[in-house]
Amino acid sequence: MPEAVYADLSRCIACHACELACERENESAKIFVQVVRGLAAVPVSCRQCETPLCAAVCPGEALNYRDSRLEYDAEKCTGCRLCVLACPFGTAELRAGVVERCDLCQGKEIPACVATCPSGALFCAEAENLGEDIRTRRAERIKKALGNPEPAGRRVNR
Amino acid sequence: MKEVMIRPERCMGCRSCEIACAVEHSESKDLFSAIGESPVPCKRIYVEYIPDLAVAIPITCRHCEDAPCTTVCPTKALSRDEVSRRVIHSPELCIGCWTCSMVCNYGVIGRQKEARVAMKCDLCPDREIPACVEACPTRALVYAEVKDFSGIKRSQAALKLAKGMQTGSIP
Amino acid sequence: MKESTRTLAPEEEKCIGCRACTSACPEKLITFSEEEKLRSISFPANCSSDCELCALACPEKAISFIFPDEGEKSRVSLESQTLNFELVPCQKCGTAFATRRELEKVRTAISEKIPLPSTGGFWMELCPGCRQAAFREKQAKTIIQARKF
Amino acid sequence: MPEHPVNEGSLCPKGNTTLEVLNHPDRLKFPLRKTENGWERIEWEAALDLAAAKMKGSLEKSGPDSLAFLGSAKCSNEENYIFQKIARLLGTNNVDNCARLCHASTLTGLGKTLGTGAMTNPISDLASSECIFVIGSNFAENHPPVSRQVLRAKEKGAFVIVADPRITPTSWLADLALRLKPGTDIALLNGMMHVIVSEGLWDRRFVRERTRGFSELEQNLQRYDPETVSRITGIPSADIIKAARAYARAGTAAIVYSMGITQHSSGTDNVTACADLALICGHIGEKGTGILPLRGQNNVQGACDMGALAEFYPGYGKVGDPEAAGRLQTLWRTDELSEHPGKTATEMVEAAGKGKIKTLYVIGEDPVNSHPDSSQVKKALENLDFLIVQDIFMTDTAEYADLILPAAAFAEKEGSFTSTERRVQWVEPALLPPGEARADLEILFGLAEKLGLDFPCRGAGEVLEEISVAVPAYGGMEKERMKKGFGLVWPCPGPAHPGTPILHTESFKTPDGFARIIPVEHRSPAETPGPEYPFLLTTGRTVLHYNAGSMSRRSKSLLKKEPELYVEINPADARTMEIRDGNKLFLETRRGKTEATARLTERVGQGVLFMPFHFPGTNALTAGSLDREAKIPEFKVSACRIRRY
Repeated sequence: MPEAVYADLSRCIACHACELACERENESAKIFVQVVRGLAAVPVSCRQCETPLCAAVCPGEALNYRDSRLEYDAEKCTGCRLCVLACPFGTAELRAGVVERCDLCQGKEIPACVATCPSGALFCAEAENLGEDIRTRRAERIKKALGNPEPAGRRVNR
Repeated sequence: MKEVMIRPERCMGCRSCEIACAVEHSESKDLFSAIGESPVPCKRIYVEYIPDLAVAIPITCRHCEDAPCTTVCPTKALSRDEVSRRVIHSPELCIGCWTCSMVCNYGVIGRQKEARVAMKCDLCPDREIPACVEACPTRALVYAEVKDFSGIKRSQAALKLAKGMQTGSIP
Repeated sequence: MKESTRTLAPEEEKCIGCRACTSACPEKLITFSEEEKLRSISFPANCSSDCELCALACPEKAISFIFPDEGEKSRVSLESQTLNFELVPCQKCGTAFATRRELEKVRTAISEKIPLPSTGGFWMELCPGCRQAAFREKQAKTIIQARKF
Repeated sequence: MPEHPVNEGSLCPKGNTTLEVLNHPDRLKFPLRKTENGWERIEWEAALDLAAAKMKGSLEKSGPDSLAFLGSAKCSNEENYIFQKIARLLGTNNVDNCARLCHASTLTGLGKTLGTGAMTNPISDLASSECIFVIGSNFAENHPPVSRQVLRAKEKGAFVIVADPRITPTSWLADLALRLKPGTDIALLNGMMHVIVSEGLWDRRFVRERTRGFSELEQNLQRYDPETVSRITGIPSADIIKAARAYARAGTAAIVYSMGITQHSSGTDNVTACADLALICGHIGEKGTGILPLRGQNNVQGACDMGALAEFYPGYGKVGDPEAAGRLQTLWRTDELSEHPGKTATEMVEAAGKGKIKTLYVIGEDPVNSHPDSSQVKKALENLDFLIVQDIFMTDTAEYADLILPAAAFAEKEGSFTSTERRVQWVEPALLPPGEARADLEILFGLAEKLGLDFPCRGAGEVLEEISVAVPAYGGMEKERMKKGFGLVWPCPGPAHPGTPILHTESFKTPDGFARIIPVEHRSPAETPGPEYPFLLTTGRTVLHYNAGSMSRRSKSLLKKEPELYVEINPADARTMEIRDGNKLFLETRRGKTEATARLTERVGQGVLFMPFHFPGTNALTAGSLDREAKIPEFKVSACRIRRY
């Protein structure tokens, strides 16, 4: 099942812990947080696309989409940088002739960025289940709006 | 534009809308043949059951005016149809990056397993009334313009008030 | 085949200026330089080693070798060859980030996968950094709306 | 560790780069003595002899009060306990720690109202609050894992109010953001209480059965109607009313505050006002309620509990109280303890400047950068006869030292630490200290021996046993017990006691068990902007650095992201002064001047400047005006002028 790191933007607090955790585990950060107009922070990392455009342009078959996973073979990579130019999100980088992108910390139970996120904004999930939480929360809110308003003060009559 | 409006107080959680939706988006458009189809037909409306409150509420695409999903889609696979004002999805342009799903405020963008692309309510372009609305036994789903829907609610409120005046007690 | 010299023949029409060959060459004989709006790649006239790494790395198969004894002396150039490529500036920050040909190549390859409009995706005109920023800006839009203080 | 009750396995950026700091080549590895030709490496034995000789020298020549001890809230409980024990056995109460600079007003403010100057509820309790009122705290940047609990509460529908002069990532999480003028917290709190009392939203039963002093408060509040308060604070009166109603009506509501409340010349009063608000609404003593002052270092709470304070013995027995002194005298087998309170951290520096203090022993502190008015601090340090600095890095303060003792960092020694929520946890060494660096405890015991003090060198575990006798709240703290789970929460008076996560459930720790509601008045900060110094400068933290920065400024990856001192300025102000983003600015207050890079942002309001205090320079500007009771300096408000460089 394809998984990716997603962010609940309403929770991100721009602390950069994910970047530093990634740097610690993978030498260079592959997730990038920035504050937009002083009002919101958005972490951006590889989206683990299911029709990866980076692989579509790879001439040497170094990037391959197999079994719901993008595989990278550094041996076959020629460093032509076409993948970097194809990525709509600007999250693939070529450093010292090697394509660097988030590989979800292979070999670890959960990616370092997700494990470290203090506010719980980052989560690793399968695309199918993405909407579930949000739908439940919506439903709960609608239900609350429907119900009787809560009493105006719990202790007025004490 | 007409939208699928929800009257959650009427929903009894029978999930008829979900089934009707999946069947409508199948090859055969028939429940019994649809079950065996590949790709498996998928629903685009979701009845959310809240165990703590013991209620069910259907949630479906609101076709937002300023839809976040269309803003973030890099390939314009999700876009607003200028004529019908619906938020439509073109699977051939979808690269499966799931950013739309991440930013959707209702969580109603699903994944089509076999094609590995996004999937969402299209308001049944081949039908006059969307399948879910037609299938709803309690009329919890209404296919109407926003202003008409408000009209329906107003008349209901008026009716309640009128009844109360007759019996002398306010409900 | 042990040849002492052979000539490198890059084909200007095919080459897109991606620099794969520059990093592939074990002896760093192929070099590149960038000026404001121009990327130049210099190929040596001759190279003595018998590897073919540059030719293998080339995504466009634009490099071939000519051996003098093959009787094609007319095509042999004895001087080093420099190819120039126009660089495209990022629409947002203005940094020249790729050659026009590279982008064309990417556009074509993507179009085979998904039917993009002829202009390509919006991101084609932006450098990777600005793509990230643009993407971020779009994602943040709804959150910012909710946070107007 | 995902199962840890506080952070649930998450780490903030500083935590993620700890190894970079611990393994830094700049770590101090050998004892150093200052000579005419610079630093000279000496043996431990010689270093301790020298320190002891100098201390004895001052003691004999100028009396015990010419010695001063500045402890560290980054050191363990055991180390702080032995540190203050050495000071007190030498006959002085001149022992203090950096809590003086961050949460001294919490001790006094909450002490006189609730009886205990500590966080009333654990952090995880926030998740079950229905309303969270955050004032003067930017926990999203300073205590990132706290935001996890606040978000959890929000998910359940909690209403979050954030009062802060700046728009911070904490305000992003708010349902209602109150942007008040710096230094007007009491006006806001009184204004909210005015609304609560006049609308009858206060908890009559709680006030009647558990508190004293409501009628005085009621009278005092009359002047603070929303319109007046709105004029003082700059917050629309409708928002004040909204906040008051939300807080009072919620079933459970918590107040979270930090240095935005405490670091004022009215710090104690600010804290008192917070306590009053919680008390009249009865939001105390239950899960999801309470007052949560968030501390800034790993062991601020512990250092205070251990009595590394000028006016308190271990366990908060007041200096001068014969009963408290008597208990210690029996335990320490001594018959002399100084009866008059010692000098606080800020007063020590002042006294050093006047020549009253001859020898200063500083552990893990950097007063040159962390105290207000740096130039005065530097002068004072130069004026000392002998300065001993025990640290892990060559700090700006260490440059003034005569003797430097290299210490082990937290991961290289064992001991117990008390977190902000009173959770005492045992730490085992994971790494070896670099070079000849030693654990602080070992150094202190070595020094005590040289000083001829009568206590044998022991392990941290044995010191903890003594602490459990000296500090009643630590009575049941045992090394093995703490290691089993995730520590114990004090008060834990006996070995079978499970610990007390929530304080004040039945009665308050005051002599009669009733909480005190104490009315307080709004006062203007000691310094307000005027024609000469038109801007109001406030200071604080950023997410990427830690306190005076001696550690975090040594992490390459942190420094890459936040390399230098900057000052935030509102774009409208910048426009009139023709300042652009990235310009070098020249800042000047009545005390000093410094340079910083301009950062144009709407995060600060007009007329307000913000600077982080992690870089040398910021505290050259700040004022030394102190709170009367807590002696905490007013870091948060200074009048300032700027010009382009």
